Amino acid sequence: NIFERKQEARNPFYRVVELNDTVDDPAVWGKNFPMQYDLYMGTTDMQRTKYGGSEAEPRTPTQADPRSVVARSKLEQDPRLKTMWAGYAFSKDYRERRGHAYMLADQTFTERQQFNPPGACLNCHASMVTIYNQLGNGDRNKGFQAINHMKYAEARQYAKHPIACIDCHDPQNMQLRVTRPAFIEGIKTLKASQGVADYDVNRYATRQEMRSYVCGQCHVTYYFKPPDKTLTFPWTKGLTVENIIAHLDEGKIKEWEHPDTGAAMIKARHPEFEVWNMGVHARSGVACADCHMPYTRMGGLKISDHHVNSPLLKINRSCQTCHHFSEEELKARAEEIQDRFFTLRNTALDALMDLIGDIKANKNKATPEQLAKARDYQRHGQYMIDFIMSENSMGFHAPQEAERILGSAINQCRLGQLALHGGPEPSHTPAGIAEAPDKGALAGPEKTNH
Amino acid sequence: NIFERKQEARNPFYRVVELNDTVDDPAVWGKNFPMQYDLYMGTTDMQRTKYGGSEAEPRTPTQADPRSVVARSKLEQDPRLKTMWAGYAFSKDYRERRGHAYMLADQTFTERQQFNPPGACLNCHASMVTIYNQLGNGDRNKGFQAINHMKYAEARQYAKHPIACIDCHDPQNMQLRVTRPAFIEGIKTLKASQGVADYDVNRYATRQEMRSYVCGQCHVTYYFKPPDKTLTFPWTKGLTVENIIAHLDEGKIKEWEHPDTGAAMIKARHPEFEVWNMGVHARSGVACADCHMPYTRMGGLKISDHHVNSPLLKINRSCQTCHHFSEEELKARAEEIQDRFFTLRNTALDALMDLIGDIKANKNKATPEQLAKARDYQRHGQYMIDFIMSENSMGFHAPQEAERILGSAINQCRLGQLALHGGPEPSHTPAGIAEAPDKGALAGPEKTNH
Amino acid sequence: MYLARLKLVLLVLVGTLIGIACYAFVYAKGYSYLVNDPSACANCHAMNEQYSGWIKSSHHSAATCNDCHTPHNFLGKYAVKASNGFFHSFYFTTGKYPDTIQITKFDREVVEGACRHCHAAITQAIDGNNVHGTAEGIHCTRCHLSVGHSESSAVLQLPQHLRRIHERQ
Ligand code: HEC
Ligand code: HEC
Ligand code: HEC
Ligand code: HEC
Ligand code: HEC
Ligand code: HEC
Ligand code: HEC
Ligand code: HEC
Ligand code: HEC
Ligand code: HEC
Ligand code: HEC
Ligand code: HEC
Ligand code: HEC
Ligand code: HEC
Ligand SMILES: [Ca+2]
Ligand SMILES: [Ca+2]
Repeated sequence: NIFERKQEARNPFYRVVELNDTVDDPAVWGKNFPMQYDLYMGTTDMQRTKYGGSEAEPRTPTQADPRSVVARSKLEQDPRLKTMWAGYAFSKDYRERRGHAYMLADQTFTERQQFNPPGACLNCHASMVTIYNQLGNGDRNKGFQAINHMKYAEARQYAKHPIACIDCHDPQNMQLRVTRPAFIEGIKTLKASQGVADYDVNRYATRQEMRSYVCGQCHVTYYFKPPDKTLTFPWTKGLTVENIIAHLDEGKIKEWEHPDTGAAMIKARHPEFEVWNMGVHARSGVACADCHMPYTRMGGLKISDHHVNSPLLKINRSCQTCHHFSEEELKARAEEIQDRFFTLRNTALDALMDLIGDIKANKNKATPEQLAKARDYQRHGQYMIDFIMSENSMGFHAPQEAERILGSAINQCRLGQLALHGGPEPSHTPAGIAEAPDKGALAGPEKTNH
Repeated sequence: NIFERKQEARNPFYRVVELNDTVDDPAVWGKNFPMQYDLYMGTTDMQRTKYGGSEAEPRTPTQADPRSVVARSKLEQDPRLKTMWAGYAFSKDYRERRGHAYMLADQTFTERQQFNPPGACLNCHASMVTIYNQLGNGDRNKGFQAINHMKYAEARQYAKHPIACIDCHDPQNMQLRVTRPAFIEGIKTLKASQGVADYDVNRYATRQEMRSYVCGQCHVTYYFKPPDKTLTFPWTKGLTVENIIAHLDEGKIKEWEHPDTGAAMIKARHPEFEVWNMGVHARSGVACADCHMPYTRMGGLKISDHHVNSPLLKINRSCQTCHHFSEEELKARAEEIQDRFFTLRNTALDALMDLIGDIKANKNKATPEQLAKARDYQRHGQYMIDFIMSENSMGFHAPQEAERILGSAINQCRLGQLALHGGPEPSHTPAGIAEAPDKGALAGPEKTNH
Repeated sequence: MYLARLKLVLLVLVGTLIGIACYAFVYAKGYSYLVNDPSACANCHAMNEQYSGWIKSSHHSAATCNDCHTPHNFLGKYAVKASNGFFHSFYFTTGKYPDTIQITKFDREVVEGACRHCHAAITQAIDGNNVHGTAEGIHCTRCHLSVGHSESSAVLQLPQHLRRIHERQ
């Protein structure tokens, strides 16, 4: 159509170097796109906000771990997390996330490595396109399978860069693309659950959707599906925490046994994509990139800020494009939402600590039935808290849904205790009093009239 | 300022009749402002929305109650409410609110009258200005005291109209004014708690604030302060539910004893103003009137829609003046928030039913200490649920805060049960883990720095 | 019998449609005379909000109503006039229009085209690759809704009395 022809005409492509799917070094891509490259390199910066950003913690490098700076330990900030994840890798070492530049090093040197994780870990911490092609002889899916089956140490040898241009862009025309088989499969099963068959994200997604999907390749919760540890997104029933728990229960997934309680546990991880989906921003078609990669003027052009970090560190270009309130006011709004979340999050963690302590104390006194019930409540209540707590916006991405999840989790934890102490069967809202519909549907641009 | 001059211009003043503080009949004011009068008369309409609006329920008039149409009974819709308020007037008769035109009749004929309420009730259900002046010989405050001390039946004889023009407007210049001593006093104590001394609402409030304050005279929670049953708004510590409970506890307020449990109870009532204050709309300076009385074109003029009702019945004039989304989409957004609230509200009511049942069942088995604890949890947990449930927007006015309140209430109810069944002392978030600051501060325009 | 009535109804329907269409055509012609004279748009008090907003807008000295509201390629010009013409004539024939006027989907695309027509230079980098989804790629107005008229934000078209307190600091 006319418009696209216009585009070709004015596409500012200084082909200094020829790019293709064998070029993984961002520095080479940077020759064609020096501004984006400079910004991308900025993700090494560390500056904190009230709940986010990143704080540099100096450490003395060792043979085993050469890092001279790390992010703050979440475990030291809130010791309750150690009890929550007792017996699991996360109780050893769990830090605040920081810039993309660190993803490969932080994964390589985390003390969680002592639990020798699978090669599947690498999918979200390294530039993978060339690795997939190499291991699968051009077939990315084959390469993906190969990585999943390796041990981490073995897989790690192939990794040269953290996420790079090639992981988000098509070298031919720079358009966004999804390169991670786990997301391609995950969004397919999700769409299927909504009645859309054979969804091919790289073919059908709108440009605006791609501005979030590229992030959704990693900023999601996941598990390694037995028997072959395939990296999997549990989206077959939808994206709400209830949908995801249902999926994991159906698969009888057990990631570890809680030593204090004997409960069969599951672990949630950074579901930014899922939670963002439940918020009014997603519903209004506001993409991850709109806030985390806002446009910035450079020379005579506006380009996307490839220094991906907290939007509260660039409110004027992020929030203020859409919200005409002062920077202070917008920061205050975000923090009010986060404070409100943080309060109930603490109440929920207290309830969880009480449940774990209670089961531990009554292991021998309580009947097997009572214990079974209490453990079930822990499995589910803890997952809900974990889900919304390991989501990294401190409630901002979906303020109301975040509190709803905590409220429901608190109920679970306390019911678990009641089961141990011979409390009565919990009652249920009488039929006839309408139930609110499921929120599993994927929100986003297509839902709005923009 | 510009805007007000615009208003004047837009509202040519045809002085057909002379207005002053002795003219309470809206029909007379209507001679000067026929359009506002016609709209005002429209509050007799009854049309429902998913959770709001009003549904007309036909009934056969009786000698005692001549009403041929009433609003739906909330007690019949959700029988749990009868258990919640057992022993109190609200368990007898509690219906959905409807248009302003019905306020006087609905109060006169509610079965709650069997508990012979005080004259203080009248303050929010009738046109009071002339009554205050008459009983106080021109001193409204005196008149207010007089009404408070009467029995309802006696006070009722003075009432001729439901809320009328004179209650919100100054007859000289039609500017908004606060006429209710209870609000004048309430907002004064609130501002004092924020360090603002001697706040006189009619002198210092901005015009935009008045567009909410006139509503805040009635759409607030209240209690009749002993010994003389003065109508009082419990705002001395702030507007959050925690602030209000603290106020009532300090005053050792006990409105009734719950027959099933023996707990000393307090009742929350329609805190639309308090809850609206916790939401982002208030924070953005959006007033009650902006949504419930949006401008509407009549003839060549833009006037305020005096047919006060659910904004979801006039989305184009209300929401779309600010939000560029389709009517369907905006309705869907409001309902998504309401559905999410309704789900957790049901979980909370279940928890409360369990607590009440549990105390009742263990009255004789449990120790006095256990019972005392459990009753305290009921007093507080139930008040929180009551507060956010008797707020009439089904969570819309402050979506995140509404869920936070429910989450915290669920915790209280379950802890009450645990106290009965010998559960351990609840643990508390370790010091050092930052606490979120109190939210008592009055939000709204002045909080935002414009 | 029933069929007969149905036919009648259909005939009437078609009749009115043609009527409106013709009216729209005529109106569209008239409409084109208004081009580039904003005060002409403001002849209608229905357009007052936008007109007074435009006076204060960043584009007052840059673009007139029709620079944004009629397409910049020949093809579309005809269509949009018919469309606007329809709405405008619809207004004249019925006298009814919403209290808060909403732009039509079609005219929103027209506006999008207008932005790009003038801002090709600065947006070429971000607008270069639009293979995904709709041809026009991302909507400028998602972030710059208020450039034409009013100081309100992308998200909001705040009414006058709120705009004053909501200006960007
Ligand atoms: C409307 C704006 C907005 C959108 C859209 C948005 N975010 Fe955020 N995000 C924020 C804010 C605000 C924070 C909190 C930052 C802070 O506390 O400093 C945040 C926090 C985060 C963090 C933690 C950042 C840190 O400083 O450690 C991550 C990771 C994140 N978002 C990823 C995403 C992803 C992935 C998406 C899309 C699926 C997304 N965000 C969509 C505004 C947004
Ligand atoms: C290949 C996987 C991957 C993709 C794709 C990805 N991220 Fe990340 N992201 C990470 C990892 C891993 C970290 C944590 C790095 C660390 O802590 O060492 C991270 C960290 C972040 C942070 C925290 C930065 C800080 O300063 O604390 C933000 C914000 C973020 N990502 C947003 C996004 C957005 C927005 C997108 C899409 C435009 C995106 N990410 C795409 C894996 C990814
Ligand atoms: C589906 C994508 C994905 C997979 C698979 C994944 N990560 Fe991450 N990882 C992320 C994202 C996104 C972040 C940043 C958000 C956060 O820190 O919560 C992150 C952060 C981290 C961090 C820094 C913060 C922290 O937790 O201390 C470490 C270390 C880490 N991952 C290790 C691992 C290990 C080990 C594995 C395999 C067992 C793994 N990751 C698998 C996406 C992934
Ligand atoms: C985490 C994902 C991610 C990575 C990694 C990434 N980009 Fe981008 N890039 C984006 C997004 C999102 C956009 C916006 C695309 C759109 O709106 O269609 C973008 C846009 C661009 C554009 C179009 C112009 C603009 O700025 O909007 C260029 C050129 C570009 N990136 C170059 C690069 C280069 C060079 C690198 C490596 C140094 C890189 N990108 C790495 C996500 C990424
Ligand atoms: C591209 C547009 C866009 C950007 C960028 C954006 N927002 Fe929004 N924001 C919206 C829309 C649309 C809504 C929905 C309400 C509405 O229609 O006004 C919204 C709603 C909100 C709300 C109320 C809803 C809620 O979740 O509580 C807050 C608070 C908010 N935004 C803050 C922010 C902050 C802080 C940032 C930057 C980190 C930001 N927004 C970035 C468009 C945006
Ligand atoms: C941003 C718009 C907005 C603002 C501001 C607002 N409301 Fe509402 N209000 C609503 C919506 C939406 C509902 C839900 C109506 C429904 O469910 O049909 C509602 C419901 C109500 C109801 C119940 C109406 C019914 O249909 O039964 C009352 C009473 C009410 N609001 C009073 C107030 C008061 C008093 C204020 C100011 C203190 C206020 N509202 C501020 C939008 C608003
Ligand atoms: C004098 C007290 C008083 C004032 C002042 C007042 N209200 Fe009301 N309002 C009531 C009462 C009482 C009812 C319930 C009437 C009934 O159910 O019979 C009510 C009902 C309503 C309803 C429900 C209507 C429906 O259709 O269900 C809305 C909405 C409402 N008020 C909004 C407002 C707004 C907005 C303002 C300020 C502009 C306001 N009220 C001022 C006492 C008041
Ligand atoms: C501070 C103001 C205020 C006072 C005092 C007050 N009301 Fe109301 N009343 C309202 C408002 C506002 C509504 C509409 C909102 C609602 O229904 O929750 C209402 C609604 C009602 C309704 C209709 C809905 C229902 O509850 O069935 C009745 C009946 C009623 N009040 C009776 C009374 C009685 C009896 C008293 C005295 C014991 C009283 N009111 C005191 C403000 C007040
Ligand atoms: C529940 C409170 C309330 C009642 C009762 C009420 N009004 Fe109003 N009225 C308002 C509010 C709020 C405004 C908007 C004022 C502003 O924006 O400053 C208003 C505005 C007006 C205006 C200014 C022009 C306009 O429409 O904005 C006139 C004239 C008016 N009212 C007349 C009346 C008449 C006549 C009656 C009785 C039939 C009446 N009002 C009853 C609340 C009320
Ligand atoms: C006078 C302006 C105005 C009116 C009228 C208005 N809003 Fe808003 N709305 C806002 C502002 C300002 C925000 C805060 C976010 C932002 O800055 O865009 C907001 C936020 C929202 C949000 C997201 C925040 C939240 O609470 O979840 C929703 C949903 C929303 N509005 C729906 C509505 C609906 C439905 C109506 C009509 C009943 C309405 N609004 C009427 C100005 C308005
Ligand atoms: C004779 C009165 C009148 C004149 C002159 C007029 N308009 Fe309008 N316009 C209206 C009315 C009435 C509506 C609302 C129609 C509806 O939404 O039903 C409207 C709607 C619109 C819309 C939104 C609906 C749509 O079609 O997308 C646009 C855009 C618009 N006018 C632009 C203009 C421009 C540009 C001019 C001058 C070239 C102009 N108008 C001249 C009365 C007028
Ligand atoms: C007829 C040509 C023309 C059209 C059409 C046009 N612009 Fe502009 N625009 C300009 C000129 C010239 C300026 C510089 C004006 C100035 O700075 O005073 C400008 C300034 C701007 C600015 C910077 C000032 C501001 O408001 O922040 C933005 C952003 C902008 N335009 C976006 C848009 C968008 C979005 C559209 C479509 C809705 C659009 N323009 C349509 C010519 C145009
Ligand atoms: C996701 C939000 C977003 C979208 C979509 C967007 N812009 Fe912008 N635009 C911005 C931001 C943010 C800036 C300011 C960048 C800066 O100041 O560093 C900007 C700046 C501009 C400027 C320069 C303003 C000045 O002060 O000189 C123009 C012109 C402009 N945009 C036009 C457009 C056009 C045309 C489109 C559609 C093709 C568009 N924008 C799409 C966010 C957006
Ligand atoms: C710089 C570009 C620009 C100029 C100049 C401009 N408009 Fe607009 N107009 C827009 C945009 C953008 C929208 C909103 C589109 C949307 O809602 O997505 C709009 C919407 C409208 C609407 C629909 C109602 C509304 O306010 O959203 C009307 C009517 C309208 N314009 C009339 C006019 C008139 C009359 C003039 C001249 C006085 C004018 N416009 C000048 C860009 C412009
Ligand atoms: Ca961080
Ligand atoms: Ca109602």
